[in-house]
Parts: sequence; C-alpha cells; structure tokens
Amino acid sequence: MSSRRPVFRHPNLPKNDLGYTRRDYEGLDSTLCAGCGHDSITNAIIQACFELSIEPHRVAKLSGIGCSSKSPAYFLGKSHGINAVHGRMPSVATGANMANKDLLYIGVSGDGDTASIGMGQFVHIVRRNLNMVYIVMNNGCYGLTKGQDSATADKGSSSRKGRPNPFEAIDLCETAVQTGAGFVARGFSGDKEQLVPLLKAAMGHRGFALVDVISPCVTFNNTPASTKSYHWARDHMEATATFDFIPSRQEITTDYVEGATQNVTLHDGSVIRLHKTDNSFDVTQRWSSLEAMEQCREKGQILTGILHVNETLKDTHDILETTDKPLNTLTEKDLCPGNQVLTKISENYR
Amino acid sequence: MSSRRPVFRHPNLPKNDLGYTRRDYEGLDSTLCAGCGHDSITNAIIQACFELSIEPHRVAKLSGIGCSSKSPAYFLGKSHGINAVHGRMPSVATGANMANKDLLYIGVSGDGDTASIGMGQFVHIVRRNLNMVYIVMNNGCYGLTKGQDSATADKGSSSRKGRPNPFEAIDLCETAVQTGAGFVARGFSGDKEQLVPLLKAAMGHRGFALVDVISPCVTFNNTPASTKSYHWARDHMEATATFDFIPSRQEITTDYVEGATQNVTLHDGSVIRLHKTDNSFDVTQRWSSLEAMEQCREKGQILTGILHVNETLKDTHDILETTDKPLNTLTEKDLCPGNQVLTKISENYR
Amino acid sequence: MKKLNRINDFVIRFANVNGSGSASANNLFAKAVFRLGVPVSPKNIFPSNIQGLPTWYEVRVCEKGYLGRRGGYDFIVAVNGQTLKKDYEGLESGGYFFYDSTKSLTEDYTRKDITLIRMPLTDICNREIDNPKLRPLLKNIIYVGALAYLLDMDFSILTDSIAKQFSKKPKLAEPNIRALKLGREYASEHFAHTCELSLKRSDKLAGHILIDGNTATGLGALYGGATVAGWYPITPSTSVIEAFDKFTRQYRMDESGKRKAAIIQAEDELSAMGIALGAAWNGARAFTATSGPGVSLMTELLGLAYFSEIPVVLINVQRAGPSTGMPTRTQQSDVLACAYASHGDTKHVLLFPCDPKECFEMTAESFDLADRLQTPVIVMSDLDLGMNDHVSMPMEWDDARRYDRGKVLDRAALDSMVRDWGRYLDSDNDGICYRTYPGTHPEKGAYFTRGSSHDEYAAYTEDTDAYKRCMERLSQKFETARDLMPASHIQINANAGTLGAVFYGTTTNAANEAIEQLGEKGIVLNSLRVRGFPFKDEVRKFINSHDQVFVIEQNRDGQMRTLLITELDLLPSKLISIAHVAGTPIDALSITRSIEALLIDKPKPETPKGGAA
Amino acid sequence: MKKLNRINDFVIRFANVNGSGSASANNLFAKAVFRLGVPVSPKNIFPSNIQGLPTWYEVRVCEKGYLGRRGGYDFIVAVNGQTLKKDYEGLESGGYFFYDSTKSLTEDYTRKDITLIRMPLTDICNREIDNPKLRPLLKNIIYVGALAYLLDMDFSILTDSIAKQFSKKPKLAEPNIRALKLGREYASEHFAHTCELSLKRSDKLAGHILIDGNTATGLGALYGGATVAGWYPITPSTSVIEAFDKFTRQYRMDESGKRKAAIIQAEDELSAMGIALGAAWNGARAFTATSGPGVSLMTELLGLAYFSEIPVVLINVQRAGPSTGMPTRTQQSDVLACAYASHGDTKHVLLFPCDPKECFEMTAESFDLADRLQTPVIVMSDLDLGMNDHVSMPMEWDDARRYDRGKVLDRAALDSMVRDWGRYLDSDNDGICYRTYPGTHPEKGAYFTRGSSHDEYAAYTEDTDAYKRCMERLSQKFETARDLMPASHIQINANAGTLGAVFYGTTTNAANEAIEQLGEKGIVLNSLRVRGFPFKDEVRKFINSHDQVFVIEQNRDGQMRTLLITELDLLPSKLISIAHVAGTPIDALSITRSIEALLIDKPKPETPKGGAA
Ligand SMILES: Cc1ncc(C[n+]2csc(CCOP(=O)(O)OP(=O)(O)O)c2C)c(N)n1
Ligand SMILES: Cc1ncc(C[n+]2csc(CCOP(=O)(O)OP(=O)(O)O)c2C)c(N)n1
Ligand code: SF4
Ligand code: SF4
Ligand SMILES: [Mg+2]
Ligand SMILES: [Mg+2]
Repeated sequence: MSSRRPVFRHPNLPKNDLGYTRRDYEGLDSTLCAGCGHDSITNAIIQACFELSIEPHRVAKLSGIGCSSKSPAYFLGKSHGINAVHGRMPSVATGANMANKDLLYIGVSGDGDTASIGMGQFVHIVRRNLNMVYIVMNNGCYGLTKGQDSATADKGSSSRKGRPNPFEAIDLCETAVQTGAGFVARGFSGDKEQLVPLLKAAMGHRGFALVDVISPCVTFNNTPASTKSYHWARDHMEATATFDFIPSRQEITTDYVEGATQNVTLHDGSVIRLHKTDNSFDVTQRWSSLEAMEQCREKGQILTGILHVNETLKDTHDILETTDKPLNTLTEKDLCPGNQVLTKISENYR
Repeated sequence: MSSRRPVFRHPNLPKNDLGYTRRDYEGLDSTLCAGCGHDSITNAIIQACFELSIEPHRVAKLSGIGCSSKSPAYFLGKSHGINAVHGRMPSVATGANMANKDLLYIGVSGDGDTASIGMGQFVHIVRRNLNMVYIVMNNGCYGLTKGQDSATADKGSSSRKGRPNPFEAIDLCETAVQTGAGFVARGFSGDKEQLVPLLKAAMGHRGFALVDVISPCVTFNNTPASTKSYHWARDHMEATATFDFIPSRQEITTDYVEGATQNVTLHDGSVIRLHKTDNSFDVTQRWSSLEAMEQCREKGQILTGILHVNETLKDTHDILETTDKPLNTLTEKDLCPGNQVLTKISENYR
Repeated sequence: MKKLNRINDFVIRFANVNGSGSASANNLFAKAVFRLGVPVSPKNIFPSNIQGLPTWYEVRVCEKGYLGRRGGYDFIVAVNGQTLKKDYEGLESGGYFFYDSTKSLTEDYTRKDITLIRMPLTDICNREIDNPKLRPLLKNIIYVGALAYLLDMDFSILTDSIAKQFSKKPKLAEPNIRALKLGREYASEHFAHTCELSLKRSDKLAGHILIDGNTATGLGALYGGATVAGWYPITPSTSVIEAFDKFTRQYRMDESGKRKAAIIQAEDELSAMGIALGAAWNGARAFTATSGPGVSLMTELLGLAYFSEIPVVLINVQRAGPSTGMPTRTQQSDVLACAYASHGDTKHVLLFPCDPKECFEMTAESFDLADRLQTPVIVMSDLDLGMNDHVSMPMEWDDARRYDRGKVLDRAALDSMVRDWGRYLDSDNDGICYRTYPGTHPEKGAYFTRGSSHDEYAAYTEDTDAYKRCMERLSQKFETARDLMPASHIQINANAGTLGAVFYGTTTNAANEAIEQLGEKGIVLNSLRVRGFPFKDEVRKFINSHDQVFVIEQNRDGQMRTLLITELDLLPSKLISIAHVAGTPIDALSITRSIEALLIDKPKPETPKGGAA
Repeated sequence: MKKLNRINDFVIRFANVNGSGSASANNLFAKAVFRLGVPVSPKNIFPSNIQGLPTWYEVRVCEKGYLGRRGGYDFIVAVNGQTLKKDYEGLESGGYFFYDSTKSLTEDYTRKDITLIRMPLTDICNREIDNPKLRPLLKNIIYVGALAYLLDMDFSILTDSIAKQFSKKPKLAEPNIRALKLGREYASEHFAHTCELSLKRSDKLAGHILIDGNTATGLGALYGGATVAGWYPITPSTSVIEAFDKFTRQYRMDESGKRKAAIIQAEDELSAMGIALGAAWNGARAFTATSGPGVSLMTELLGLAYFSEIPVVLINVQRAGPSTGMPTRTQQSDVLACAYASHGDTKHVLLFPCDPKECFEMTAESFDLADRLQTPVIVMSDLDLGMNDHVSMPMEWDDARRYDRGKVLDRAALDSMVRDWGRYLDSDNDGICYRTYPGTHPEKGAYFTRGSSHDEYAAYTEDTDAYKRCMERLSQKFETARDLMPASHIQINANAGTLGAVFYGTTTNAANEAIEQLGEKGIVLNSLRVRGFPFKDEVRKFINSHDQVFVIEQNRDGQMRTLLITELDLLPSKLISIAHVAGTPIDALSITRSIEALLIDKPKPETPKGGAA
C-alpha cells in the first residue's frame, strides 16, 4: 500500500469558497471492509468540511484504536492526525487542544474505544467541555478484534457470533447530555442527508460536540438480530425535529411560519433552524433532551438528529483562562522570565 | 501502631441474634482526622451489620486508595478485606464476587477513587450489576493527597485551597441510575438515623447497591464556601420519602394509611416501607428518580434517602449463568475433565 | 532451467486477500500434509485488518521434521493481484509460480528460472459454479484440488478432510468436493509433468496432533482448574479465551446447565487483571490473557499482586511492539516488560512454552506455581505459537495429579494452630507464608490485604525494618521459585564444546535446525532451552561451561540476554545476541548465517552484540 | 557521663504528631541554622496520613558541609507520646532528651548516659497563651525558643525569620515572637550549662539557597518553557505541579490577566500522560509529574511516545515501592521501570538530578533534550530530593540561552524543500528526523502519527524491512542521545586507584561523605556520579579502569547496577551493589560499614551482590 495516491485533478470539479475541490478533503483509500458504515461517515466528514470551506490544514484529526479509529487516514489528507492508543484519544485531544486553540479538532472513535476502555476519559472530556467534534462510529461491536459485543450493544442484540448480548447498553448520547455536553447529536451512516448537516452543526459549535453515528459493521454485526444492523437502524430510526443548517455567511430568510421553528445560533455565527413537529421537544433544555431519548429507548427506537444544544457553556480554555494566543506559538520571550527574575526568586529561599 | 487492639469484653454489652456484640463488628482504631465524616460512616456500617446480625466473617471488604479507602480497616475486624490500587476496586470486587457468590461484598471508595480514576470501572460494574454494596464516602475532594477538588465537587464550591472549582460536578447517583443500577441511595455522614437503615436496605438488595454518602473532609473541605461541608450539607439536605426498614424476620404490621406508603420487598425478604409525601416520587421508576434528582440539583439541594430501587434485575452471576456452588469451592473433580476426555479432544486435532 | 525436484521437503506459499475465505482452503491443504504423516508447519502472515489486504499462508513441508520457518518459498499460489509482482520476484530459483491466468501477466514478468503454472481460476469458477456467492470461496478450494495433482498427493486425504469438516452438514461438503475435483481435473489435463515437487505419505508423525497454541492454552486453563477469567479482546490473545469459553461450555456445565466458570469480558485490561486478581484473592484459580498493550496496562496491578502476594496467572501472547506495533506479527519482545513489570523492586515468574503441548502443560502448571508461590505467573506465548497450527505431541493429563493449592489454611487448620497466625510470617523459611481465603473461619485468619507496606501480621507499617524484612523475604521467595521452575532442555553435542546456544519459546525449532546446519559445517554447538524465570542453576552452569554462548531470540534488544546477564551475573562479552527484528517467525538459515559470520569475524569483547538475524 | 560537646556538628530530631502544626516550627529552626551560614540538611519523615500519626523532622547540622543523612541523633525534641519510648531509646549516648515534662516520664526511662531536659510545654502554653486555639501551634514555637538558648543561637535570626515570614501580616508575627521568647526565657532560667551542643554563625554558605527539589523542578518547567501540564495528584510529586502553578500565576500572565499555560488536573495518570503527549505532538512543551503507581499507569503511553517519537517530559518523583508501598518514604526504585517502560523493545532517556539546582537545570534541559531527540525524557527525582529542603547553589539562567526545539520544519522550510519530506526519514544520519507541527502549511508536511509500524513517510506498514529500519534507527537515535546526556561527575582521589564508586541522585551526599570516611581509614575510592541514561562513554571507561566498583543506591535489587551491566556490557562481578532498602534517606555510615565489610571479607566473583546498607 502506498501512502500517496496519484494526484489527478479534473479541471471542472466544483470548488468551494476557498477554491478547494472535494478531492482536497479526501485521504488515502480506505482499507475497511467493502460496505462498512465507517466509510460512509468518512464521506460525510469530507462532504461537511468541503461544504463549510474549512481550511484542511487547520484541522487536527485524532482517534483511538479500532476499525473506526483508522478512518482519519481516509479523510483530510492535508491535515495532521494522530492515532492514540486504545481509549485514550480524549486525553490526547485535550493536550492537543491546549497547545493550540485555533485548530478544528475532529476526533473519531469506536464504541469499544469510547464506551469501554475509554469511558473514564470520555466522561471527563465532556466534563471539561473540550472544544472538539467527537464522532463515535457506533457499530455495537469490536470490529477490528472480530466482532465481540461492545458496551453499546443492546441487550438481546446478537452479532454474527450468535449469542444474544445479556448486558444493558450504554447510550453515549445520554451519558454526554447528563454529564453536561453542549452539543449532542445522533446520526446513521446510511442517512447522509441528515448526517452531513449534523456534522456541520457540530463543527460550528464551540465546546464539546458529540456525534454518535450508528455505523453497521457489515462483517460481524449486520445480522437480522442485531440492533446495529442496517435494516434495524433504518426501520427504527426516529428523527427529532428536522432542521436546516444555515452557514454563517448565508443570509437567514424569514419565510417561516411563526412558532413552527426554533433557531439556535452557533458560535461561528451559523444557525440551526429546527422545524417543530408535534412530538418535538426543546433541544436546548437538557432535561427534555434526556426525556426524549429515554422515551425512544423504551419504545425500541433510535432517536436521531440534534438531541441537545447549549451555546452558553465555557470551553476548557475559557475555564482555565488561558491566553488568547495558541500556547504552541509562544516564544522564549513570552515564556521565560529570565535570570533577573530568577535571582529575585532565589532571594525567597535564603 | 499495633494491628491488634486489646480485647476487652464487657459482659453486659447487648448482643444480636447471633450472639455478637457491636464490638465484634468493629475494626482497628481509625487513623483519620478527628471529626472526619468517614469515621461516622464507618460507625454506621458497624451498626448496620450488627443490627442485621450479619456473620462478620461472611463479609468481604474492598476498597481503593484514599482516606475513605482506609476505613475498611476500621470496621469488621473479623472480615477479610483488600485495598486495591487507586480506582480499581470495582474490578477486584467483580473477581472476588465471581469466585464466591455467597459472601456479602462491601466496597468503600472515595469520590476521587470512583468519579475520577475509577469512573470507567464504576460505570461497568453498574452495567454488570455486580451483587455488592458500594459506598462512596463523598467529600468533594482528594483528602489523602491534601485537598484537591474532585470530580464531585460542585461548580463554585471552594475548599481550603480557596479557589472556586470551575468544573461541573459529576453526580454518581445519577450516573448509577442512568446506567441501570437497581439500588441507589444517598446519605449524609452527619445523619446516622437515616444512614443506618439506608445501609441495611442496600445490604438486603441483590445486585449493585450504591450508597453515596456526603462525608465532610474536616481538614481540607469544610469551609463555608464548600458544598460538601457539614453546614452546607445539613442546611441543604432534602430527604425523599422517609422510610422504614423492616428486616425479613420482622412481621410487617399493617397499621398504615392506605396509599400513603409504598412497600418494596428486597431480595432477602426485608421490606422498605416508603412514606409518601407531596413531593415524593416513585423510587421504583428510573425516570422519576432521575427527575427528582435533577430537580433538587437545580435548586441547589442534596436529595438524600432511597433514590431508586428495582428488585427485578439479574446480577452478574445470573447473567453469566454460573453454577450455584461458589466457584472457589469446586474441586479437581468438578473442574478437571481427566485424561480420557483429553485423549478424545486430541482426536479433533488429527 | 533446473526445476526444483524434491519429495516432502519444500515450502509452498499462498498469496491471498484477507476476508476472502482463503484461510479454510489453505488450512485444508496443511492439514492434508499433516494427515499424510509428513511434518508440516503452516504460518499465517496476515494484516491487522479485516478485509481486502494481502495475506500469506506459508506451508513448510519437511520430512526431516524441522518445524521452524525455513525462509524462501519454492511454490507459490499467487492469487492476489496486489502482491503478484512481489510474490513472483520472491520465488526461489527453480520454483513454481501458480497464478490465476484469467488475467494474463504483464510484460515485466520475465523470469526464466521458474516454472509458470497458469490456471484460469476465475474463468473456471464463473463457468462451473452457478451460485455466484460461492465462487470466491470455492476458487480457493479449486487451487487446492490442482495442488493435489501437481504435488501428486493422495486425493482421498482431501476429500476425507472435507467430509470430516462438514460431517454435521454433509450437504455443504458436496460443492467443496466438486471444486476439489474441478481443480484436480484441470491440472491433470494441463499440467502433466509440470511440477517436480511431491508429497508422499510418510510415517514421521505418530500420534501427533496439529493444533494452535492458544487452543492448547485454553485447554490448559480448563485442566488447571481455572474458574474465573477476566479479559479484554486483543490480537493475538483473544483465542485463548475463546478456547477456554468453548471448552468450559463443553466440559464445565453442571446438571442444571449452569457453568462452573465465570468469564467476563471486561471494559479494558486494567479491569481484566483486576478481576483475575480479585478472584485469586478470594480463592479461585483465575487468569487473564492479553498481549503487549494489555501488559503495559496491567503493570500497576501486577505490582499489587507481587507485593500483596496474590497468585494470579497472566497469559501474554506476545506480538510485535513497541506500542501498537504490528498487531498481527510475532515477537518475543515483552521479556523485560514482564520480568520487571511495575514500579519499585519487582520481579515476576515467567514460563516459556515452545509448542502447543507446552502451552497446555505450562498453563495448567502456572496455576500450581502461582498458588504455591503466591505471586503472579506469566506464561510467555507469542503470536506464532498461539495463532498458528503446530505439529505437536498430544497433550496428556495424569489423573493421579492433584492441584497444588499451596499454603492455604482451612478452618480446621486454623483451629488447630497453636501459635499466632500471621499472613506474612515466614514460618517455613522459604519466603512463602500461609494464606487464608475470605469467609473461612468466624474468628481466625482474617486480615486486610494491601499494596502498602505491611508487617508479618499484615498490619500497615512504615517501619524500616519491617519493610526491609518483607522485601528481603520476597527476594528469598524468588529463590524458592528458582527451584520450582521447569527444567531447561539441554542438548550436548560436544562434551567439551566451547560454543553454546540459548533460546526459548518459538525460537526453538529454528534454533535447533540451525544447530544441525552448523554441525554439518563442523561448527558444533551445545544448546539450552530456557523454560522458566527465575533461571534454574543449570542455566548459569551451562553458560559458564562454554566460552561463547549465542542467545537467539526474536526482539531487537536481546532482552533474554539482558535478563540472563543481570540475573545470573554473567560475563556479558560471552553472551552474543542473535536478534531477529522482523515480526515474522525466525528462520534457521539466518541464524546459521549470523553465527557463521560472527565466528569468522571473531567478535571483540567490546562489541558483543554483533549478530542480527 | 560524657555529654556530647560539639559546635555546628550534630543531629537534632523533632518527634511530633502530624497535623499538629509542627512542620512550620521545625522549618523555622532549620532555616535559622541555614541563615547562620551553617550547612544544614532537614529531613521530614512523615506518615501517609493527614493527622494524628507520628512524624519526625531531623536536622543535621554540619560545619564540614556533609548534607546527607548521618544516622542517629544527638538531641531529640520528644513531644509525641506515641513514640516517646522509641525516641528515648534511639538517642545517641551522651545526647539530650528534651521532652514535655507536663507529664512525667514513667519508671522505665532509666538511661544514665543521656541528659534529660524537662520543659513543661503544655503547662506553659496553658498558662501563658490565652487563645486555646493557638496553643498547639505555639507550643512548637516555644520549644524552638528554648532551643535557641540551649544551642546558644543568635536569637535575632529567629525573630527576623518570623518577621519575614509574616511580613504581610505583622499582627500574626507577634504571638510567635512572644512564644519564642517564652521558650528562651524558660530555658535560660532552668537549663543553664545543660547543653554542650552549640550553633555558631559560620561562613560556609555563601549565596546558597535552601529549597526543596519540587519547587526547583516547577521553576525548571517555567524556565524551560513548558506551557501544558497534565497531572494527577500523588505524593510526592504533587508539589511539582503546585510550584509550576504558582510560578505561572506570577510570571506567565498576559496583559489581560490570562495565563500563558494550561494546567489540567486529569482524571488519572493515563489521562495526565495523554494530555502531555497530545500537547507535545501539537508543538507545545508539555509535561506531567507523578510517582511510581502513576509511572506504571503511563507505561502504555510512554511506548506510544517512544515509537511515534513525541517529545514528552515526565517528572518521576520516586517513592518507596512496590505497589502503594510507603507513599511518604523515599527510594530510587523505578530505574528499570522507567528505562524500559512499556512492552516491546523500548528504551527511555533518563536524567538524575541530585540537588535542587540540578532539578531546575535538568528539568529545563529535559525539554530541550526531548525536543532534540523527539522521545520521552524522564527526570528521576525522589521524595527526599523533592519534598525536603536542601542547601543548594542558587539557580541561574543564561539569558543568551535559546530553547532547542529540535528538528522542526516551519512553513518556510517546507516551502524551500527540494526533495520529498518524510516524517521518519533520517536525512542527517543521527536517527532523528524532521517533524512538523499541525496547521503549519496548507499543502505540505501533514502526516498521520501512529503507534503502529510505519515507514519513512509515516505510512502504515507491516513490511519487515521497513519495520526493521525504523527499529534500528531508533537504536541509533539512542546512541545520539548518549552524547547529549549531561556529563558525569567524576572525582579521582587516587590516580591509579583500583576501587571505584558509582551513584546518582540523592545518594550523592551520603556517598561522598562515605568516601571521605573511608579515605580517612586508608581506603581510597574514585567516584562517578551518573547524571543521565543512556550512559555516556566515560561511565564505561571509569568502570573499566577500576577493579572493583561499588554501585550505591536506594533500592533492593541494585537497579542501576543492572542497567549499567546490561547497557555497557560490563563484567558483573566487578560491580558490587550497595543497596539501601529502607525508605529513609541513605546515610554515610552504613555505606562506609558495608564497603569496609566487603573489603575485609573479599567477595568471591560468584556472589557479587554482597552489600546491603
Ligand atoms: C490496550 C489495547 N487493548 C486492546 C486492543 C485491541 N483492540 C484493537 S481495536 C479494539 C476494539 C475496537 O472496537 P471499536 O472501538 O468499537 O472499533 P471498531 O473496530 O468496532 O470500529 C480492540 C479491543 C488494543 N489495540 N489495545
Ligand atoms: C495510581 C495512583 N494515583 C494517585 C495516587 C495518590 N492518591 C492517593 S489517595 C488519592 C485520592 C483520594 O481521594 P478520594 O478517593 O476522594 O479519597 P479521600 O481521601 O478524599 O477519602 C490519590 C490521588 C495513588 N495512590 N495511586
Ligand atoms: S470489521 Fe466491521 S467495522 Fe471493521 S472494517 Fe469491517 S465492517 Fe467495518
Ligand atoms: S484529610 Fe479529610 S478525608 Fe482525610 S482523614 Fe482528614 S478529614 Fe478525613
Ligand atoms: Mg465498534
Ligand atoms: Mg474524597
């Protein structure tokens, strides 16, 4: 496998505001199984970044270990990336973000990587409200180690191994909302129409943004008895209020019926316009979000869409009151108080 | 410090059904700070075990590392105990319980030990519903390492170090209920009247029982600005429905007003009788429990009492379908299939 | 061109794409060789990925019985377009290049020193097999059928194997047998007298089995009486637990259908080790299995087990490090990480199995050793041993054998004690004290286990002398362990020999073969195979009685050499590292070459780490 | 009875209960000695507990300048009832037993060879101090006042110290000064000519400071340019971060009051190391500080940093292991755990500071080294160094010094590159390659960092040759590191000497003193203090040029000796371990005795690990 694919540029490919084509947001060829949900999510990430005209090199990609965690190699080939060890991406992301607050951090993890070995770090990165987009490619199993049940596998669901999972599932969206995350969404790898704007909204949010994406593992967990299979997901998806994502540059038209929509302005100026329906809830209220998720869960449905947004929270840098300049750009002059000060300090120890 | 204190038995000390005095449930002298909340909890554990006539040597005590985790040395001196490493008591308890399902497992941990380094293990022991009583001596700080804020410290609360904690608190009771625990209660080390029956009820429950006890650290976190101080806890305690704990051996009298109480029969036959009040909720319903906790939290109150009970859940042994005899009592005969079987097995590899 | 002409002595390689079902076809072939009574060693060289990447399966056939990797290949079944060129170029001169000629070779395939065997596999499949879903799978079976002809194999071996494999679903056997025949027929029509390699029935294998080390390890845990396993999936250790799970479901069910074992897939390795440790503390035989990254994560708890003296068993199926390294490649590179795991002064007991039979025996034995020594015991397997099939003597169990649970006081023993019991009181002067299980006695024997400093009565102490006594007793216990370690395998080829070789685990086969190769060239080496750590006295004696000792192993830094030098206080310049840093199993030829080179170009004492295989 | 009669040369011990506020009074005393210009070394011996357990504070006063522990004590302030008897019995013959005579001694205090100094401290407090809350604290100050008289100290030193301490709250100084005077008065009235130990102003300290190692380490991180710290509380490392926190709040604030540093109290050590690693990857200077258990937990991530070549700094303030061990006692027992941390073939760069000045320098230097070498650097401090005050030369900073950020390509450098850039391409042939920070360039220099095997262009690979090249380059990089390590301190006392001593870190003072003691007895040793790993060439040369070398250290297993032997291929029988297994700082006398004993009883080559101090 070569690390570089031949660069062939079609002159007529559409370009975004920065003059980049979609191809500029691609990465290496995927080595995942044909049909793997993760590849669809990879494509959605590429699409979202392209459409938002994000400068590719101003993104840092992070992941743990697993099939899912391989995928950062398959998008944004012009961005730096790092594969942490299994379950420890949140802490590595935290450090990276502390070093440079000016990049866009996109983390990709698996359900094993996050809900099992990474559970402690996940809860604490949420608690610190690190400014990043955290994508879980959730297939209810350990793909790379050949299909064991993960902690997000629903009770009774069975993978190719055939034994129904006897443990209760952990719902990462509920965990995140409960722990105080400011942006929580759920998508399905098979529904790009919804996933791309979800990702865009997550990128527009400042603070921790979880996007949990049901992403069937076609090799080990796509059986009829699996609740993380394509068919099950498609049949049991229940979307929250549909919404439009309106990028910051775009004017917001007012042609909507009073009371039927709710606008949430994100940090970068873009707007999420939620279309209220009968069974929609107030996504800005933590408690209604949790309730809506619980209700769906009890009914055996998968609630997708934007589950919770709160734009009022401080991110880790705000909380720590760090200086505005990225820490990794500070020079000796900024950092080292010099010998005179040292002499003065020494005085205190005489 | 000697490991054994002089045994002096007063002939007239009251005895329980097994003929043990309260002293039989004591341990070594505490080495915690005078006035530490943890010592009160220790006393409540002693009291509960004494009153329930638990055979001391049929208890296994487990803890992590911290001031709180030292306390198992101070109760039940006739029981075996183990200090795991920091944050790993849940896994050690899991193994211990797997080895012998017939003992009563009492785990003691701190808020640092559980909500920080132990968060991952905590969530997963709840998920597996291990049959044990898990007591968190919750002081909102790291006592043994001299008072740093822990993850249960409330936002804005300040310890002796003086800097208000800028992060949101993790509420372990909410985490436990959300993750599916079958018994969740909260007490206050300063309220023995409530704490002893809470502990008894927890011991009567089969499956995972969390008792989160606010336990002021008098040395580092008992300031007026600390929400884990004595004064704050006393002033902001909001009890759920009061309740009676009726041990299994005791007859249940029926002198209560219809509709004003709710009885929950625990696995060991004992009964929790909850006295309903206007603001009480159905503790057997996960969702009402969460809602009640959230409401109190928003009001800045600490909800204490039994927060959730569900007696219908399978514990880890049930889920794994292990044999009824404790695994550590099985002999070669039970375990080793012998040479003839081995020869047969070998055949499959020819 | 001279074609390679050999009977029962060659290497055949299969170049496939993973996830394409080739594994079972290739296994079928290896198993057939085994069933012909010919020593065979298959090696699966697979990527850390599920589908679509190159994977190789290499089968060495060796009448003489050498089971290590030989190096090179004489015949290749090249059905992976991604690697076709590389596969072509790597073939030995005189060898055979078998490929799917549905697509023809490009012009740059110009070798004159090999024989091309063109078989239009895809065409045949498309033509002959109606169900398109079955085609990819059966394509592999077809080439096995062709091989049967080309190598002149007894065809019934293959058909019988298929029949046995599908004995419960005979319907499924049919298309497979048909595919085999298709392959054979095509070959017989087109490739008469093409191939001069052949496989003849032999009698070299009597009673042997063909089994992977992890299955044997799982069986060892079953027979050793393990009842609790905490684990977390990681290649290449997962199949140890899978085997244990399977065998306990077969042989550990009680009358009511409940299992006499608890296996918990933990949330990570810290928890997996915590579970094993907790269970062992509570008197069950317990273990966990993992690989490098997991060992690193278990480090802190291993220290607790060492210092509080809890008998836990860890199966480490090593893979290529450091860090995530090459997860599906083999290595022996956790020797130091395991021997000294954890901060502070710690040392751990290690066992080094070299074949499935030893995986079985040492795993069963590890529980006795852990109980006897009240300390962690680590079984050092590796990917090559654990995941590849190996020809092995069958496992045996002496029904008269009793588990050694070590020094445990039960209720009666506690009742009959005259003097005060202390958990860490060394009354036998061997460094090992008496333990009690929780729940044993209403009044006696309870104590608080801790990883902090404790005195003889298990009380917390910061007293310098008490601490020192404890630490020195632990050293003494390690001396006791020395005697309990399995004996080394020593082979003396020259009584007054000056050259020696030391190796362990999966390096054994290649090392033994290299010693024979060298012997043929007049370079005679005595050898010692290390089987346990702490090293038995014979190891020091062996090394001391030779002038130069080659330590052959599969890691970069010569980790066993390091351990030998420091633990036995040996002269470093005498120990020469032959280190194989590849990730693929070590082969005899490179060992032979390294040693030869070193002996010609005599090493100076300053630079003893000369060799690199 | 002969009273001990000495000027500026004795050991005084304070026996207190912890949590009783004795620490500041005892510090006041030590600081006064220091301010008198007399070399002093205070050692705090405290329990792993917050309140109510015995704690000792030992002050060695030594005109000659020996700063290690001496062993024994000549004067004891015995104000802890729990340990009174032990404190009494341990006193040197001729010494002084100062106690709170409010409660009289029982009959079994019968020593005739010591002087009792009875002071009714509690009574005085109760009588003289109105505010009962202040009594426990001021009781300690009172005995310091008494000491001033007994030891004939310049009283103004004490009052000035108090005044300085409370310069911001002069009101608080008052009761303290009164207490001092109370003590002095009582003593002058009752203890005239009682004590023949005395403290005279001296000029041995010129420009020195008295500071703990952790504060100096925190300062080193400040000066070294660290901007990100991830950490988790653990004794004895916590105060490193506390110091860094404090100093950044003083010297790293921008105009708007925001901090030019991010310090995150993580949820555990895995996370703490992850944070440091992530920040270092992203181009910030980052570190974490921990102790043994934390090191064990960081093992896996250290392997990632090694293999993916991320420059992260770890401060390991060692404490007594194994496991939880004795959390408030000192030890040098993580040498092997750190040198070889993580599974697979890994080796890490270590620095060994021996005093606060070196804590400062080596910590600052560690960031340069990490950046230059692109690998973790571990600063090996310990509890004694980190938490005790030490007389040290003042720290200095060369304002002309520039941070060495190592081989980093910025945008301009990338633009001007002619040939293809590869993250792991060794274009300088020193094993170190060029890195880029994320976000640098729109088109060039991006790569994917991973702990799995990678080729020169950072692409994932399972290719044997690429893997091997990478592993061998890492070995070569370690060779490059060797030259960059700080020079060893070598002291040659006999030019053709046959005996040598090797030591490091906090063993230095005691070892140097022992060497002088031995010299006085005609046993002349040359010495080498190791300051970094990999070992510089001079270490091998030094050892090779001596017949016998004592390796003096504070752990059971002689870990530095092990490392020396294996990494330098030395003759083990030549290296004799002098191992101190106590948890308390090593003292000169026991080293001297061990070496003497070994030299009389000449060790046979078979049992070189003879000594135990
Ligand atoms: C410490 C450690 N333990 C175990 C592994 C083995 N491992 C690799 S990927 C993986 C699980 C992956 O599951 P998930 O995160 O759900 O990703 P998926 O493959 O399903 O996308 C495991 C256990 C490892 N690499 N490191
Ligand atoms: C791996 C590890 N990290 C850090 C420590 C140091 N440590 C000891 S106790 C403790 C925290 C205790 O806090 P908590 O659990 O809340 O107990 P408390 O003392 O408050 O009762 C820490 C961090 C340790 N012992 N082990
Ligand atoms: S194994 Fe499953 S998760 Fe992994 S690449 Fe294949 S389909 Fe995707
Ligand atoms: S420090 Fe706090 S938690 Fe620890 S013993 Fe003292 S009061 Fe209790
Ligand atoms: Mg998954
Ligand atoms: Mg606490």
